[in-house]
Order: sequence, then structure tokens, then C-alpha cells
Amino acid sequence: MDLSFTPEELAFRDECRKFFREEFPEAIRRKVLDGQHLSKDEIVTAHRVLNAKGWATPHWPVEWGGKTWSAVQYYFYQDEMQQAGVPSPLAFNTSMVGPVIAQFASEDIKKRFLPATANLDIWWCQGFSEPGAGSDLASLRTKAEKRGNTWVINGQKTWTTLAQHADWIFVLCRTDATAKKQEGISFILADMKTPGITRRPIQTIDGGHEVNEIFFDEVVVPEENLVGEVNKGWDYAKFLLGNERTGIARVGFSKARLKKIRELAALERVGEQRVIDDPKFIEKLTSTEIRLKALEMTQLRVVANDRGRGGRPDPASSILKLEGSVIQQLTTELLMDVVGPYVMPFAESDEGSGRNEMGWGPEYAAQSAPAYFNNRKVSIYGGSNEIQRNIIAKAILGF
Amino acid sequence: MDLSFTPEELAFRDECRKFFREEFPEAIRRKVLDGQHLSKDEIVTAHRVLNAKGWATPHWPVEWGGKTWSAVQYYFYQDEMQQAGVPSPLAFNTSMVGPVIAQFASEDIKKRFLPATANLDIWWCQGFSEPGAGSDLASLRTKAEKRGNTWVINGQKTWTTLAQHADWIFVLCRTDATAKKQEGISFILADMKTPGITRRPIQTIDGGHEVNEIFFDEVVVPEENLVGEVNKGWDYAKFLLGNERTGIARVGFSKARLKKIRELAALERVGEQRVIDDPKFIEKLTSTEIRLKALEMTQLRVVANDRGRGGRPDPASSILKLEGSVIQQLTTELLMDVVGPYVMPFAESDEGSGRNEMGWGPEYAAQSAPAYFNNRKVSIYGGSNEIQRNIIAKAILGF
Amino acid sequence: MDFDLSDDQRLLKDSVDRLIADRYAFDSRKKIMAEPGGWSRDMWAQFAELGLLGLPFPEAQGGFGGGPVETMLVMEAIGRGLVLEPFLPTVILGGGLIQAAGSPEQQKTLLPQIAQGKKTYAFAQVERSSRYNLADVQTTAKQDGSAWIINGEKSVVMAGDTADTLIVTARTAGGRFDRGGIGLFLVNAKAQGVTIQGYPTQDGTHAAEIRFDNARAEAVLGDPAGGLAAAELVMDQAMAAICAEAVGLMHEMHVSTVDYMKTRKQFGRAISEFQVLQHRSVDMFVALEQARSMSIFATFAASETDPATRSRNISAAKVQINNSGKHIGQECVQLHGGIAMTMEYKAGHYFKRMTMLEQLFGDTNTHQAKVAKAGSLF
Amino acid sequence: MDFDLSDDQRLLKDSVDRLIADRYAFDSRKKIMAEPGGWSRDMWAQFAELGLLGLPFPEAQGGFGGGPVETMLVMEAIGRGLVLEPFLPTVILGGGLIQAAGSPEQQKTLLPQIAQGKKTYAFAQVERSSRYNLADVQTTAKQDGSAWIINGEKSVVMAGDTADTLIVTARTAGGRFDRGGIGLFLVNAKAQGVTIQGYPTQDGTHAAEIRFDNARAEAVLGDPAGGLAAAELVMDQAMAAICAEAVGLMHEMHVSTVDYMKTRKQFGRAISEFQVLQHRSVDMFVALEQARSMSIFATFAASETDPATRSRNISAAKVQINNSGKHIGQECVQLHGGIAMTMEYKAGHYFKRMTMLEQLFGDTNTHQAKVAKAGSLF
Repeated sequence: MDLSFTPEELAFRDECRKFFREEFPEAIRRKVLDGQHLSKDEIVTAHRVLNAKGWATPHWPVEWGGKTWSAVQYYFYQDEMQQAGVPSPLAFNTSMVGPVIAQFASEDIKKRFLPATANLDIWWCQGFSEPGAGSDLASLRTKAEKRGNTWVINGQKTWTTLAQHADWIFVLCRTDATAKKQEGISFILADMKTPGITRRPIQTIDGGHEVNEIFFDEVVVPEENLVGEVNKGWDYAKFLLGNERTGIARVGFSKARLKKIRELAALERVGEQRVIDDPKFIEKLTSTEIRLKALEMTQLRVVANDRGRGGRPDPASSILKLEGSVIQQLTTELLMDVVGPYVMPFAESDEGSGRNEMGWGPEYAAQSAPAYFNNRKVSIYGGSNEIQRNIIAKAILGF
Repeated sequence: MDLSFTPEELAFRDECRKFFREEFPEAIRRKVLDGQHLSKDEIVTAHRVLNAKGWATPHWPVEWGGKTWSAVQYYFYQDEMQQAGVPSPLAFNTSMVGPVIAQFASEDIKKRFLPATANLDIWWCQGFSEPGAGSDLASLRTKAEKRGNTWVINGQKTWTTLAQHADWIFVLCRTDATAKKQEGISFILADMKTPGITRRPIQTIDGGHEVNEIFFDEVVVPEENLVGEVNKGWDYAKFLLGNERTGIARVGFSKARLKKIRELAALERVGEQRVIDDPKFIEKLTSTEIRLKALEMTQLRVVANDRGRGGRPDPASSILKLEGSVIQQLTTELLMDVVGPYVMPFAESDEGSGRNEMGWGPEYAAQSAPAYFNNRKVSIYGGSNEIQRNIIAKAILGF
Repeated sequence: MDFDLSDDQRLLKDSVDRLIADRYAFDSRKKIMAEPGGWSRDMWAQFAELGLLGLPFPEAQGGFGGGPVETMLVMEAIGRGLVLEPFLPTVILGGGLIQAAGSPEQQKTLLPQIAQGKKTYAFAQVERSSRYNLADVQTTAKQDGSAWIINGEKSVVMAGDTADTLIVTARTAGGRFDRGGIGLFLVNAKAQGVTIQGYPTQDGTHAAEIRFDNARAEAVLGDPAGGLAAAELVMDQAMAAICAEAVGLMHEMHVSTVDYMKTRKQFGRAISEFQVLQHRSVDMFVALEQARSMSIFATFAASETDPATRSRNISAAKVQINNSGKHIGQECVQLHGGIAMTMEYKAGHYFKRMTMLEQLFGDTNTHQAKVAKAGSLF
Repeated sequence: MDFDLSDDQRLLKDSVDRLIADRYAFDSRKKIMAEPGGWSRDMWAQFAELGLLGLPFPEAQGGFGGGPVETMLVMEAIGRGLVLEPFLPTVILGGGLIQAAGSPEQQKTLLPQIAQGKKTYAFAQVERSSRYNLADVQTTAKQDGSAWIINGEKSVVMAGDTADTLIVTARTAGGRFDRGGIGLFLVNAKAQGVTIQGYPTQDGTHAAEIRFDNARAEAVLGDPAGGLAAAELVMDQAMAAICAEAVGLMHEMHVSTVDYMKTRKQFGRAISEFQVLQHRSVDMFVALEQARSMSIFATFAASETDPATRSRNISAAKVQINNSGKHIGQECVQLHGGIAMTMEYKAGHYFKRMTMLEQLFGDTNTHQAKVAKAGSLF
């Protein structure tokens, strides 16, 4: 047992740090660190910088551009990326559909999609959740019917993040209505320009337009757009959701945010006192930091343990999701505490949350309440915290 | 709507205050306020002082010594009593078996038992819980068989508080094994000296011997010891448990304890600073006080609402139990914070919890950890807090 | 002691509740939000007609002589309806300050205007770093003959973009934090030297940044150097009022959560059947009832004569309200799931308003520290 | 980075775990508690035989050259077994202080005695109002020729009733809170002028009040005016050790709760089927894993060379351990129900020991304040 890192591991960390802090576009990092939303162009640019370095898809198979990094290397890669304010490569592409295609799709589909997916030449969005199928995803009702050599899709998806930018969508469809819930589902790819696909943006309470409803009305796609085998889509979805278990805690991101909060609290004043000198504030900040430090150590332990599991996700990663989401939410409360009355001003924005372009109060004020509102989602999506507790209860405690 | 009290109400409060603080034995009050346990003699003395004033059984029927007090009068009676450190009249007698006898028993039984019960000439204990029947009381298995003109009781009860002092026990027994769970239970009185009744003390983690197991081995009691009708015992038990809803929050008691803690924290020092000047301590004390103030207001509202309910317990009283127990527990944490390292010394005692007769450290130190340990029970007994939540979920929220 | 409403109070409550139910459905509210300044003049006229705008004023001044209980009833309804009209800034703060500090003459002239819905007010008090300290005033008022000239900047002034008259705290003497030397000045919002930049706020209402460059005050309320006590009194009353509003919000959040749980199905059954969600909604309910209790406590504290006791008790109430409100708001969103994250659904709007009320007039830390300093609550 | 145990570490863990499993069943422990001073000389001899009592000492001094990881493994096992023997006061504190401050000569003489189980120690450091401040020392040491004469009183000295030798912090110079002027004195427990009043503690171990009236010290460890740094180092090491012990306690509390839930029936089914209890035991598990992580963190911090970093990191760990421990302890009792309130059942004993560890070497507030003062953890 040794918590210190090997010289090789440290060298890798330094390489990450150098690349992310010195070679990555500064302006994009600034926006992320300041809590601002990125435009489509910025997201694409950032993603391609990573891909050019070969770092957009490190966990893909090596033949498709993956790396043979150790768990510690992954940890540093993510931690340094998040701490530097470098946006993660687009998850829909690199953590979701990409690995599924690489693992289960035909060689033709791989060739057709993987390089373009890795480079964000195709922007994917995720067609999983439905109005009646959120945490209980398997009860989804969007169906795909085989007609000749096509699939015809009818139904509705929701909570489709950034669909406004997407070129393609991967859709879970019911292809056998007679089978048991999980067994009649298939995983199908569709071009967003296909006739019959329409999009309705959903405005979220932070003022942003990140999520959408997607309607499928007699949407015809070629049969080869089915990934893998028919009616095996649930397995692929589970595989997909099991990926990215370690990044889910967003420890590096919370570190960066706490650092920022510390800086801002040293600038902002109440009367003549700095916010950071308020004992109650510093106590809350400290306890969040301690909790995050514990989570970082827990993440390292889960990461280390992953080696022995042959790719099966460790149910302990549910701890990361639980604690990680709560800590992210706590940091947004701290930011509001720094801001005080200037949490109030609101400005809608097309691409994200109420940015205060007019600059009322301190310049960082405008993001504080929207961040708080927006971050309520992190304990709901990706398997709500209640679902995570169910997983731990069943898989670890044996209930 | 008017939160101020009428002159009559205030006059009653003053009468309570005067009686409890000036006419009640000072030495007993001191012990209660200092968190020490009372001897049997002290409990009996205290009870009889109240009964002599006519204040041991105010909620009994008037013909048996009850009062026609308003809800506000009850509130003041309890609040002033608890604040003054006057021990409540023995609950087994006045809140439990007494009202059941007064309501459901024959005239003979009433005459035989009620006056002696009111004056604590008979000390009662409660034979309800069993090793397999705690929160799920209705699954009890102690049985009573009719043999001639007697009942023969066999079985085991547990958590029988202060049974070591008891003259009589009221026992829930299964009298019809074939009936549905709740429907075959009867309410029977037994002299503790009856052959076949044995007692085993249970030592609790605070070092005290308050609770006991009671074994019934072919215990023969006369048939007239059955209260009310056979197989109706569950109704009587529910009636019994529904009594004393307003006192359950122990607001007056917590007020007295917080006051005491404030005094002690002004005496005790860390280095040269008084504990009460520690910002973290005072913050925790303050938030407990605020929570208690809210509970006091809630209790007043429940009390006021009780008037319109014709004796049916208000399910809102479950809030009083929930919050009241948590606040009591918090006060014991505060007391440990005052004490610091002197929470450690332990001394067993026959009559209560680890009194530190040797006086290590400050004189109030010895009660602090035992009080903390002992008070974990308040969220378990009398319907655990989980059961209270179930009650609210069903009776108020309609789940 | 009596928790029952009097007949008049019951009547008031019923009529306000009916107005809100009839006119403040979620869709109607959305339309109102789109009006200039984000509130409806039409609705305001109805409030006036119903007597709400003069509710707390003496009858001699066009009011109805209502006390804190009446205000509580109206504010709770305002919370339940997520009402956007500037009742708090105009009636509670504006009207309250005029009552507390104005001359009999001023009261006779100005209060009826409010009661009749003719004038709205805003209280321009917060400055860039003053937070919740009413005595931290850097804006100045200098006498020029019989006139007062105001210079300075005020932050996040509620309804400051549509108010006809601003009541401005400004310093006539003393240093930045001195309790003496603060006056309450009436400034016409259209006066020369007044620059108002309005904006919508997170909760759907509006506020403004306001700059005074040699702006001439119309009048001063009471002693130009002794306005603080009145400001503190009215701030306490306003705090009691928003405690009641918050209870209205919490009530709606709790009810909507329970209702949603009974209809939403997952894994083949209503989610209300999951015990874990039941218990969490019970904990919301307990938090709501504790908040309701402290709102009543604050209501009665508002007419407490000793300022120290008044202020301590109302701060205690605000702490409970904030704690309950945060808990209920966060759980409301969590138990609803995604739908409460959308602007299309009502729950999120309650959550947002509640979040702003947590901060308004002092956050939890501030009030907890005030109570701690004031000594025991018992 | 490597979380796996080395072969030697695995061997150590297995043998300690086996010893605890074989010899520290609940009933055996009860018997041990009844022995003089509340611990077993026989068990102590076995510890010595197994090499545990010299574990952290250099091989040259009869030890096994173990580091913080080895200590962590033993302490976690001690927690799981609720071990009563004075390993912490003798090996970690006594041995640690001799290692940190003693001369090579002293180390060579004294450490082997500990390793062989021949001598036990107690660290007499706390005074009536000093709480968790090592520098708050009023006990004095005055030089008398070559001897040091000790006067003063020490409070709640762990295992002070049975220790052969006391290590006493005493002031040779400076005022009450000065960091300089503190020495570490070895005093024979049987020396004239030493009055020891021992008592059992809430968690089943023992402690003592000790008075020194012109008691003559046998020796001083290092600089008679410069002992504080060593005391702080060893206190941090001891804190890391009790973090591991606490993890052992929490682990047992969690496991026993889960096991109990699976067997205890209510309302016709195992209570583990109630979702609400499942989720609460999951929250206990999360708290346990977070505590385990911070125990490992503290273990590595114990060999950190910069004292400020070491102290900050270990304080952070103590905060997490205390928070997790309180949560797990209270929930353990609540989810068990009445049975955990009895002395006859094991769970309550874990809860009691955990409660004492929360306070030992500094409560949550104290350490949280230390971390806050030290600045960011990242």
C-alpha cells in the first residue's frame, strides 16, 4: 500500500497539466472556470484540440484511437482536465455511442462512424428517456417497426441534451412489444435530418435551453442503422451507462470551483469585511472541501479496484455519483453565499443559463443562481440518487 | 387569531409556576434539573405531592379526580412542570392504565384501582413489548388461557420500565390464537407478586437498570382482572397509546435543559475562553433553540386543534414526537460539547445511569455521556420515529 | 391564546384565496410576467378594489386597519399564487415606512394613494457591499436650502423599475456604519439625476440598479438623521411578511409533490408507494409545519414593542423559514425529478422564488448570528 | 500509487484479525473487562509475542520497523474487536514519544521493554481546561540539581491507572499557553508524590486523574523546554491511529446493522425489505467508505514531513471520521432498535467507543476550525 505516486505517474500528470494549461485554448478554459456556457463552436473546437492530441477517446479500443492508460493515468487525465477548466470531450460521442459502436456494431458501421464520432464531425445526441420512462427507462414506448429493409420509428424522447446541435441521434426503441420489458428493445441510429424528426426545446429553470423533446413521426431509417442484434439494445444501454463511472464524481471540476469560490470570497466584501473572513462561510467551505477530499480518495480507491474487475462496473461507483452530485450542489450554494443580493438579476440566454450580460453587481454574480438551479439536475439524471441507493442496497449490501 | 394569552390563562400559568417552584420539594427538582435519576421514594413522594394538589390526573374523568382544563391550561401545566424540574406523575399510572380503567373497566375495578393508582399506592408497569413484537406490537405472543374462573398467562415481555418498583402489571395477552392479529388480544391486570412472574433486569448502555424482562410461567390471575371485554385489548392499547400526545414533545423539559446548558457553558472554560463564547458552540445552541421554539409553537397549534377532535388523537402529534425526540437528543450532544474530555469517566449505578459519585471534572460532567446514550431511546420507543413517519404518510398525506 | 381566525379574517382569507385561484392560474401568471415591469396594472386595480392595498393602514387614511395577522393571510396567499405585483415593496415597505416615520400630513396624503392603487413604491436601501446591514449607508443627502440633494448608488431595488416613488436611505451625518445620521428620503423616480436600470430577477419579479446624481428629494420622512429605527421596524415587518409568503410557497411545493407522487408511475406503480419517498415527503411536511409555526411567531413578533425582542424573534423565524424552505425546495425538485427542472411546470418557479426569499433581507447565517448575539430565546 | 497490501502487510493483517477473532469474542471481552485495570496481561503477552508491541519501532530497538500503514491495519483490527489493552497509550503514544524525542540511549533501553510487553505507558497531557491544546500546560517541572520536580494535575489520562511510566508534559519556562518551555518527563507511576485515581470510562477502558506533588521525574525526553514539536507529531500519529480504529468500529456497526436487518422480522417480513431502512443503511455505508478513505489519507499524512501540512490533513481526516462515526453510530442504534440500547448486545458498545473517539484528541469543531485556519485542502 502506497499512496505516493510513481515518478512515471507524476510525469504523466505533469504532461497532462502542461497540455491542458499551456497548450489548450485559454479563452475556452476561462469561460468554463467562470461558469459560463460554451457555444457550439467552442465545444467543437475544444473537442478537436483533444482529439488532435489523441486524448478525446482514451478509453476506446486502441485500434480506434484508444489508450492503454493505467487507472491512475485516467485519474490524472480527468482530474487535470477538470481542474484546468478544459471541457470534457463530448460525452454523447466518446462515452456513450462511441464505445457501444466499437463494441457491438458491424465493421461497416464502425468505419463509417467511429472516426467522425471521435473528431466530433458528427455530433450525437441521446434518445433514451421518455416522458413516462425516466428512472424506469425500461418501460420506454417509442417503437421501431421493421418495414422492408427499413426501420420505422414512432414515439417521443425527452431530456435530450444539446439536441439543437446534433447531427445524429442514437435511439432506444421497442422492437418487440410482446417480449418482457427489457427484452424487446433495440439500439438504432438516426440522422437528425430524417423527415419526421422534430425537436421542441425545453427551457429549464436556470433559463437555459440545453434540453429538448424529440418527436418521431413515421421516421424511416435504413435497416443497417441497427447497432448489433435486434432486441439486444438493453444490454448495450447498460454497457453505455456503465461507462465513465469514475468521471461521474467530477472531483476535478469541484476542486476548480472551490478554488474559484475561495478567490471570489477574498474579493467580495460585506461592509469592510471580506466574505472569506466570515467564520460561518469559511466553515461551510471547509466542510465541503473535507468531503471532497474524502471523495477524491474514494474515487482513487474505486479506480484502483477497477483493474481487477475486467470492465464490469464497480457498484461502489454509485458512491461517487451520490457524494459527487451533492458536493457539486453544495459548491453552487457557496457561490450564492459569496454573491449575496446580486443572486437576483436574471437574463435569459439561448445557449445556457441566465447570463448577466449587463454585469449587475460583481461579474461572476450572474452565474450563481442559475448554477444552483441547474445543478439540482445532477442528483436526478444519469440514474437518480434514489436509484444509486437502490443499486448499492442490492449489489453491495445484498438486500 | 391571537397569540397572546388571556388574563385567566396567565393567572393559571402563574399558579402553576408558583406551585411547582415554591411549594414542590426543591431537592427533587434540583436532581431532575441536574439530570440525575430519582430513587423510588423520590418518585413516589413527587407523585403524591401532585396528587395532594389534585394535579396528578388532570386528564382523567372528573369523577375520578380529573380537571376540566382547557388545552392552554394543560399546556401551561406541563410546560411549567417540566421547566421547573418537577417529574411528571408516573406515566404508567396516570397516562396509561388509569385512563383505560376509567374508560373501559367495570365499576368494581374502577373503585378498586383508580384511587390507589392516582396516589401511586399501587405502582404499575407496562407489559406490552415482546422480544419479537416491538414496533409491530400486534404480533405479540404472550398468551392467556381461560381455565375455570382464572386466566393463566404464559410468555415473555420486555423493555418493561421500572418494573423493579412495580406492584402490578397490565399485560396485553393473546386470548384467541385463531383470530386475526389485532383481534385476539386482551388487556389483563396482574399482581407482580403472583407466583410464576419473574423479572430479569436489562442493563442499558448508559449503565442504568431502568428496563426489565418479565417472564410469565403459568401465572394464574382471577378472571375479573380482565379489563373490559375479552379480545378487545387492542382497542384499549390504541386508546392508551393515543393519550399524552401533547406532552410527548417534552418542550418544557428541553427548555430547562437548554437553560442549564447555557449556564454551564458560561462556567466551563477552554483555555481562558468560556465555552459559551465559542462561536461554533453558540451557533449549535442557537439553532437548537430556534428549532425548539418552532416546536413549541407547533405544539400550541396541535393543542389548540385538539379541542375540535373529540378526543381522537391528532396525527399531527406525530410531528411532536419526531421533532421533540430529535431536539432532546441534540441537547445531550450540546451537554457533551460543554464537558469535553470529562465525558469519559463512568460509574455504574443501580438506579440509573453512570453517576460520577467521585466527581471527576466538573460536577455535571458525569451525566453527560449517559444522557446522550440513554436518549437514543427516545426516537425508538413509544412508536419509533420511522413508525411516526408511517403514521403521517398514511393519516395526513393520504399515501 | 387563539389560533382560529376571526370572522373578518376568514372573510379576508377567502376573498384573497378566491382571487388568486381565479386569476392567478399558472398560464395567467405567465401572461402577467410578459407585461411591462412584469406585473399587471389590472390585477393591481383589483387588489385596490378588494382593499388589499390599504389593508394595514388606519381607516382614517383610506385603509382597513389590518394588523400583522391580516398581512400574514395576504402574504401566504401571495406565496401560494406566486403573485408578481409589488405588494411587498409598495404596501409593506413603502406604506410601512410612511406609517412609521412620516408626518401625519404625509400619511394623510400618501397612504390613500397607495390604498387606491395610484402610486407604487420601492425601498432603495441595499448598496454594493452593505448586504443586510441597514446602517451601512454611503449614499448621501445634503441640504440645499429647504431641499435635500441625493448622491449615491443603490443595488437590487425590488420593483425599482416601475415604482413611482423611491424611498431612499441616505446619510446626512456620521460615518459609513453609524446608526445615527440616516434619513428616509422620498424621491420621484422620474426626477432629474435619477438613473434606473431595471431587470427581471430569477424569481420572475423585477429589480433595478439606481444611481442618484444630485437628485432632488421630494420630501423626507421624519428626522433626516434619525430614520434608522423606523427602517428597522419596517424591515422586521417585511421579514414577517415574507415568512408568510414563504409558507405559501412551501405549502404549494409540498402539496404538488404529494400529488405528483400519487399520479406518477414508475416500475409499474405510483411512486407514492415507495416507502423511501413517503418518508421524505413526510420530512418535508414536518419542515413545513415548523415553518408555519415560526411564521405565526414572526407575525406576532412584528407588533412586539421592544425592538431587541422583536428583532431577535423575527430573526429566529427567518432562520427556520430559510432552513425549511431550502429543504422543501430541494426535495420538491428531487422527488418530482426532471419535470420540476422545467419552466413549463409550476414547481420549479416556487423553488426559485423560495431561493430568492432565503437571501432576501438576510440569509440564514446573518440571522442565526443575530439570534446568537441576542441571547436565549426562552 | 497502490492500495494493495504488500505480502508482509497482508500477513500482519491476517494474524491480527485471527487473534481478534479467536480471542476477542464478545464474551471473552466481558471477562477481560473485569480484570484489574480492565485489560488482560495474558492478551498483552500475546500481542508482544505476535510482535505488535514493537511494530512501529526500528528493528535495532526490538521492533519490526513498521510504518503508518502497519499501524493502521492493527488499529482497525483493534476497533473491530473493541480491544481493551493499552496499545494506543503504550505503543503509539509512549513508544512514539520516546522515538520522537528520546535520546538514542533512551530509545535503546525503553523501546525493547515496550516491545517485549514489560512496561506500559500513559501520556499525561490534558489539564482541567486545556481541552485539545497541547501547549496549554500549567503543570511545572523545576530543576533540583540533576533532577526535575513535577507539580500539577493531569486529567482523564488514558490507562493512567495501570501504566508503569507516565510521560508528563510540564512547563519549565514560559507562560500558560506558550509553545516554548514545555518538556516531556518520564515519571514512575509509583514514585513518591504521584497520586493516581483510576476509574473506568464510558467505553470500557480506564483512565485516571493524576496529581503530582513534588514528584521526581526519572528522566526527560530531549530538550526540557522544547518538547512540544515531538508531542504534536506523536499526537498527529495517534490521531491517524484512532481514525483507523474508528473505521474498524464503523465497519462493525454497519455490518451488524445490515445483518440484523436481514434477520429481524416485523410486520411479517425481514425489516431489510423496507426500502426506507435500506436507503438509510446505504447512507451509513457511504459514510463508512468516506471515513475509510480519510483514514488512509491520515495514515499517509502521518509521515508527511511538513508539520503544518501533516496537521491540517490529519485534522481534516478527524472531521470526516467524527462526522461519519456519529452518523453511523446513531443510525446503528436507531435501525437496530431497543436491542442496541442494551449492554448485552455488541452494537451499543461500538457506539459508545465511537462516541468517546469523537471527543478524543479533539472534537469536530476544534479540528474543523484548524483546517479552516490552515487554508485550502487542494
